[in-house]
Amino acid sequence: MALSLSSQIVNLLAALLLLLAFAMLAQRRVLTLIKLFAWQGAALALSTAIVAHATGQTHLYFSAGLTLALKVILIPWLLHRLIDQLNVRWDIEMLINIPTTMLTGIGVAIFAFSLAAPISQMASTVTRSTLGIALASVLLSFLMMIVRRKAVPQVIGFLSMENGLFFAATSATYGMPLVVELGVALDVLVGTFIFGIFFFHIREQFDSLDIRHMEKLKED
Amino acid sequence: MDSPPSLLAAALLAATAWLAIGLLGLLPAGAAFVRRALFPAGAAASLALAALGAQGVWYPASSLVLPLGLPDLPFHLRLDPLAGFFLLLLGAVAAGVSVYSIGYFRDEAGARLRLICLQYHFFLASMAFVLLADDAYLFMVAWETMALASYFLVTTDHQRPAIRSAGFLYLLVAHIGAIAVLLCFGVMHGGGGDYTFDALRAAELSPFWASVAFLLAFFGFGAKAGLIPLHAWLPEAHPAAPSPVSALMSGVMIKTAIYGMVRISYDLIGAVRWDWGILVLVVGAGTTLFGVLFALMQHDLKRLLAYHSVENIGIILLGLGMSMVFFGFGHREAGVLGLIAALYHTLNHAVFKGLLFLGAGSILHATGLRDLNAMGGLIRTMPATAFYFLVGALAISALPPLNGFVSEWLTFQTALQASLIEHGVVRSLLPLFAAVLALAGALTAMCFVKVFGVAFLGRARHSAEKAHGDARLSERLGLAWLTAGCFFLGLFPAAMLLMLNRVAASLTGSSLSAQALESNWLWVVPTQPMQASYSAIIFLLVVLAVVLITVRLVRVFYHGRIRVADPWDCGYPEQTTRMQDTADAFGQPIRHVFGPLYLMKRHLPGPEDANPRYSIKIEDRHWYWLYLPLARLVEYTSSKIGLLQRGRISVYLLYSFLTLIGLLVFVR
Amino acid sequence: MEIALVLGVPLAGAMVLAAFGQRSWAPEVNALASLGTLIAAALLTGRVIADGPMTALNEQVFVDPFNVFLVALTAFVAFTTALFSRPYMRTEEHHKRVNSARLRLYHSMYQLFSFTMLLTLLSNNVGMLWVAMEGATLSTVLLVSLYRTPASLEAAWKYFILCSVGIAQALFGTILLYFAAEKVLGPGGNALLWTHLHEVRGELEPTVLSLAFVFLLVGYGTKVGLVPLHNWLPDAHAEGPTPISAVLSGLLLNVALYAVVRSKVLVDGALERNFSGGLMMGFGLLSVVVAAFFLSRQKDIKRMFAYSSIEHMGIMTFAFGMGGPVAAFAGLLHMTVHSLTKSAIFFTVGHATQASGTQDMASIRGLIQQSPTIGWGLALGTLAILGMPPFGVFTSEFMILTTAMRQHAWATPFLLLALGVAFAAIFGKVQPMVFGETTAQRLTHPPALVPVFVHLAIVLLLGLYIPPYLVDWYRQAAAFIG
Amino acid sequence: MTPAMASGVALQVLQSLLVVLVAPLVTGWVNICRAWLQNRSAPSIWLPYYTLAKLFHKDAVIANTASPLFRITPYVLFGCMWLAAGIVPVLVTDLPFAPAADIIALVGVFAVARVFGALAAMDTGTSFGGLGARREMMIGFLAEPAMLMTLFTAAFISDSTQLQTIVETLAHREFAIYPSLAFAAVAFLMVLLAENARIPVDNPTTHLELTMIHEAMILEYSARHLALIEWAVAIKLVAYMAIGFALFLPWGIAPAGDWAALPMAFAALGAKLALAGAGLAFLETLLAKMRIFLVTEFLSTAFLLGVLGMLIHFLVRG
Repeated sequence: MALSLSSQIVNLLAALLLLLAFAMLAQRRVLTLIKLFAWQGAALALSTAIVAHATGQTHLYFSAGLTLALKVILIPWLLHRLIDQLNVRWDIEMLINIPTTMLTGIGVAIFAFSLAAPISQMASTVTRSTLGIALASVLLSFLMMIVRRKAVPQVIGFLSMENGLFFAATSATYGMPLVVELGVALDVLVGTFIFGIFFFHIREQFDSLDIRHMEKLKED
Repeated sequence: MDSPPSLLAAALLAATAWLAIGLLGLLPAGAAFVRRALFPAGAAASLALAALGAQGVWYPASSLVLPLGLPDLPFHLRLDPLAGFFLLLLGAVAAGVSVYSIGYFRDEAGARLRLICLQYHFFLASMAFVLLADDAYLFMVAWETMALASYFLVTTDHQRPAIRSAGFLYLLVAHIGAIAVLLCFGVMHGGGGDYTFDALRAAELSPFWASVAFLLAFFGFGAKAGLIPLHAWLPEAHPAAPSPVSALMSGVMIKTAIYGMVRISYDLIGAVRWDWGILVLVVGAGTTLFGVLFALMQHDLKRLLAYHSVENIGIILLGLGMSMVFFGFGHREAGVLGLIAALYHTLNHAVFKGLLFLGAGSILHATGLRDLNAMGGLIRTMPATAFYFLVGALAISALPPLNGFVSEWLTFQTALQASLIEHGVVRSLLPLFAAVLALAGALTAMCFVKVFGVAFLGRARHSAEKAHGDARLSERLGLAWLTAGCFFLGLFPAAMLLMLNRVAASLTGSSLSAQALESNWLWVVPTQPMQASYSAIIFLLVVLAVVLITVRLVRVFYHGRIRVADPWDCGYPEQTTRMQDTADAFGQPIRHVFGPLYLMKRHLPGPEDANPRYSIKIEDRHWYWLYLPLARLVEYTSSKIGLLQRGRISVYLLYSFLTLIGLLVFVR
Repeated sequence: MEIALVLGVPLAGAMVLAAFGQRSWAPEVNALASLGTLIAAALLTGRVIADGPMTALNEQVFVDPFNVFLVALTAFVAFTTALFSRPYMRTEEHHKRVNSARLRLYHSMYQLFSFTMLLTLLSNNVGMLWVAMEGATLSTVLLVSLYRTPASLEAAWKYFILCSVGIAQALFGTILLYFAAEKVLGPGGNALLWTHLHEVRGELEPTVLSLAFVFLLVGYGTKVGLVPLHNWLPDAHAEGPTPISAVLSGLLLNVALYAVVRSKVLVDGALERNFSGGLMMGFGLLSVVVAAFFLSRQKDIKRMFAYSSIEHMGIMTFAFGMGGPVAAFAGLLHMTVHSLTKSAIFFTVGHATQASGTQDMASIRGLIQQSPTIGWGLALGTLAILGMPPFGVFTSEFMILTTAMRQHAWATPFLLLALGVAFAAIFGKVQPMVFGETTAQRLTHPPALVPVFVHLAIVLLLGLYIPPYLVDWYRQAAAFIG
Repeated sequence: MTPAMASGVALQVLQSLLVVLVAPLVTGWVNICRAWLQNRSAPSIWLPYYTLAKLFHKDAVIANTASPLFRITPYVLFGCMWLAAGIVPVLVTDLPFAPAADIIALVGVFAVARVFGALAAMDTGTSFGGLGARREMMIGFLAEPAMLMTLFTAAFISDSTQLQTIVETLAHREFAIYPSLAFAAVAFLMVLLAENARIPVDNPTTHLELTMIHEAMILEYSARHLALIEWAVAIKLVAYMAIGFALFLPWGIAPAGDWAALPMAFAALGAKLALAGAGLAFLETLLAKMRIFLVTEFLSTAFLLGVLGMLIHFLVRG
């Protein structure tokens, strides 16, 4: 009974995750984007915690806490500070207009579901049906990285891709072994720092974070 | 008498001796050491190798496996009559060239000379290993090492851009050829077994795959031999190298390609087909005519000689092709005759072309000239060189009683066996190729009358006076050695015929007719005495006798007073040396007859030209229909592919995304 | 024990150099640490040859013929590269291209990089393998942008984004792998241990594994530089400092390919049809051909050799894709000779670019005149990488081509075409740089060319004679790859 | 030495000497015929001998630019022609020396003579020498293969390249029309005209520099050298005629070791030579000297005819 309840909640959160992914794909303002990212992290942490509670996998609590600390608090805060220091509160331009992006996104999501369906059948976990959602959100953030034209949103896309991956880990397999989780988390953290450093370098070189300035190296 | 394996071991030793000598060249010793010690040592090794090769022809094949090479394919070596014959060729020519080099490299700087010595001896050794190799891997290694060493020798004077581009073109064509050869081995292999030649011999090929293998080999080795249209590198690269190296490249290296063709088609594939023969004949005929006609247009002596190498490779192919045709139709005796003719011409060309290139080298050394139009009257300043060069010129012009004549005579005799063939068309084709050969011979004679006449005879044109003396002693020794070769091969063909018959027999299992073999040393009888025979000795003796009698009679009848005067000026008082025929002038009738063949850029002086100059530039059409288009094709493709990478990161991400999606779709 | 050393020494080196990396003796320390790693790796190798595969640190790391051979190779090239980077970085400092702070970063990151690579090779845990691989990316990305020029920043950014995204896919693949393994091995750490996975690979769920392999291939393939995922590679190679280009080409690509091959082994166990092999052959062939055509349009010397690396990784991928003892043997051999040759080339290229003050090939001329060793090193190295006998590259290419002719005749024309085009392109550009009148001037610090000629000598040796112990070493590894 | 052998040698020597001695006579005969045909008063038939004798008694003048080659050449030319005369069966077929050189070698001999002649011409370094040498080689490179082709036609018919065998087979078999031989005959005639510097290719009597070929080559020669060359030229003419007889009218040549047939052979030879000489003179009177560059076309026609003859041989047979 509890299982079914928790699984329902997890499914709900999964839906929320996907929704947020779409929202981020559509979002124009960078600050909102960061907020959405934080919310996504929160949803992820919550679902992880619930799975932990439901299955009694204690190490998932760590993972949940880790997610909370990193994805909900630390990284968004870092990004905020960066935005302030670089003072780049511009609106985000897309390479493709939003409706097209959304349509592509929906297509991608459906593809992900159909891809994940056969696997979900054989999953033994309470949360199997969420694997498709995880894959969908991964691909959606991939799409987002493709269409964004500024450095910061691209990074946020990357981070939300990580969210999707974590969600896949927890939903499909009650989480990876702890050591791996920690390692991944460490990588994400370091990665974010390095991204931060990069923002400054790029800024000082091109006095803008528009990645279209970075198309010099090519075959001509 | 020693047993065969030790023969092979000794040959291996000689080859490694070359390697060792090359490495010794790296010692920080003076140039004198390199010239006085290393090159003579190399010559000694060459002689040893020649002797061993000559022995090897008469022994059954022997093989050896070295603990080197690939784990499951160690180096296999084998000395059979064919390899022995080519080793003889290599050693004999290399001996002369090495001796010659002692004097030729006298004013090279130490460091440079050491490098040359290294590359030179590695070049020789790699050729020896090409001939000894008995598995695909060792063969390829030796083959490419040969290309590499010769490439570095060609680019010795790399400061000159022309030489750099020549070297590049050479190595590129060589490498593409090598790739084709490698592919050919793969095709012959056709599954199962490993890549030893024995395994390749054993492999059963369907006619189709056999033909594919042959075509690949023909292409690959043709690239090295300089068949049209793959010849373009040859007249660039051979002249670029120092003259001894040019002699080796033209004399020996391109022969390794002939070796490869014979080895693969007669030995490894085995069943020769007549339509291959037709292909070889057609290409050979084209190469022959092309080579000689372009040689006639040259005024750079070494380029001219290089074009003649192209021509002679064509002549060799004519013999080879006829042999293939006859074998294909099952007339084995005639086939053997053709093979013998081809191999004989291979040897002859090695000798006289080596001789000619060395002669050119001596001229270059004495006068600093390669342009015929600047030479003239050299016979006075360098009589010895003139004599040796004249012998070479007569030999390559296929004049009796020298060696060039014998092999072309044999080729003609092969063509005259055409009546044996039942297939009407083919039967009437062969004489045509004989006609081509006859035409080429006459043209060659014309070309070398031009060369010798313009370079050595007449009066010195402008800058040729600063010729300081004749060739050095060691140079003369080298020249004399090869000259002796021309005479020997021309005067005692019967002995060579027996040797080559042995080679052919070991390859094809059949040999010449009994009458042909029982003919003694004096006579050459290809088939039957009634049909044809030739005796160079008697021929020479009679000519000498007749000439001497004439001289004697004239002496008897005549008081022998001689007055020396200026040549008759035909009433034009001011005769300048510029009024002599230049090389270009000599080619004029040919340009008139074969005009469409050439791409000519002529510059004629105007009527009121103070200092009139006539200049003409002949270009090879192949550049414009083959080489440049190919280059452009690659350029175009790469420019199109370059569009993949325009520097936009989003696009790159898109690539990854699409790859991922595509694969996922593919998986489902 | 040795394992701990192999991993510990570079880590410690990284720590020390993080503290003192700007000192004048830092390069020596760097070289020393690498030497220590090399010694440890040698000991480890001896141990493995002596008593076979082993695991340690409660199975988190393990050693078998396959990875120990790569460990040895990695340690060796890392050491020689450290030797080369001494005079190189000094000259860079002298040219004011780097300041002391960046030198510190450089040195510590160099050690960290070798640590992460070794960890990748040694870790038995597929998850840790992923972590270490990402760590390798993170530790090099700042080195690529060491010069802080716009170009280098751009290159580093592309490198970072593309590799991180790619490797994220690999993580998803790993998760799927875990997902499949869990049902066989039960939840918990063991399900990600490669040794265990290898034992039960027959029972793993095929559909999941095929999906997983796609993600892993795309993920790690991005780091291998397979076309069309290769776009970061030429930029990163061209813009980073040359020692880094050397280790990127010589080592990191190998390590990534190692990861791909590891996954292939598992998938082949689960799937009957040669699914993974087909994919790898396809990618390999595509990379070879496309890279060959890219080669002919390069102007920047390091960029050109980067493309040549793509070409050769393609050849290896093709070889491993074909599978079978000979092909796998050839693939391993090609890994060895390629990393040795390519790093040697990058050493000479580094000195050449410093000597003539540019990476533009059109303005590098006559190296042989200025410094015969550099000139000959570049010429011979180039000929070696182009597959000219008697160098070892030809050996492996010979085996690969002949095997391909037997098993996949359709592929050989493409390979040969690519080889021909690549030859024309590279050699046509290198020859004028080596020969002719020179534009280069003397270097401020004597170049370290011993590594170059050591590498080339080894490659030459491998072309003529492969020592028996190396042979059965390769054989074991090949048998193991299957 | 067997008697057969001895007789063979004797005949060999006899024939060679005969050809050498008769050659100038033939030249004289041709000149006479031509004079008659052109309504000129004919010179004595012995004129060529007088000329030779006169030349032999003059002082030789050698250009100071000449090399030894210049002085050797006349002897080589003479020797080669004499040799040729020895090979071709004129009177008898069993010539012990003939097997040493078949038709290909025969062509080779003529080539040697041509090459040395050309070289000697270039030796003195005058503009005329080069001009002559160039034109001579130009004729040669077409005439030589044409000659070879005609010979090959006969060789294919008789399946041998030995002239004596050819004569045997052609002469002593029932008379048959060979279309291939007809082609060959025409080709051979053209080659003969060209090789012996006759009209329409060259004019032996002129010294007009625009047209002369052979004369330009020997411009520098005088006295005994000139004499030898002239003599060699005469022999060459006879040798060519003899080859023609051997190939196309082989009747009357004495078979092996048959002394009785010898007088007959003499008679036949005399008749043939007289006819041939007259015919040559007739041709030379009819035809006009052609422009130098038409010569190449003339000779390539000859070459073509030779090749055609060979092909027809096979096509008719096959």
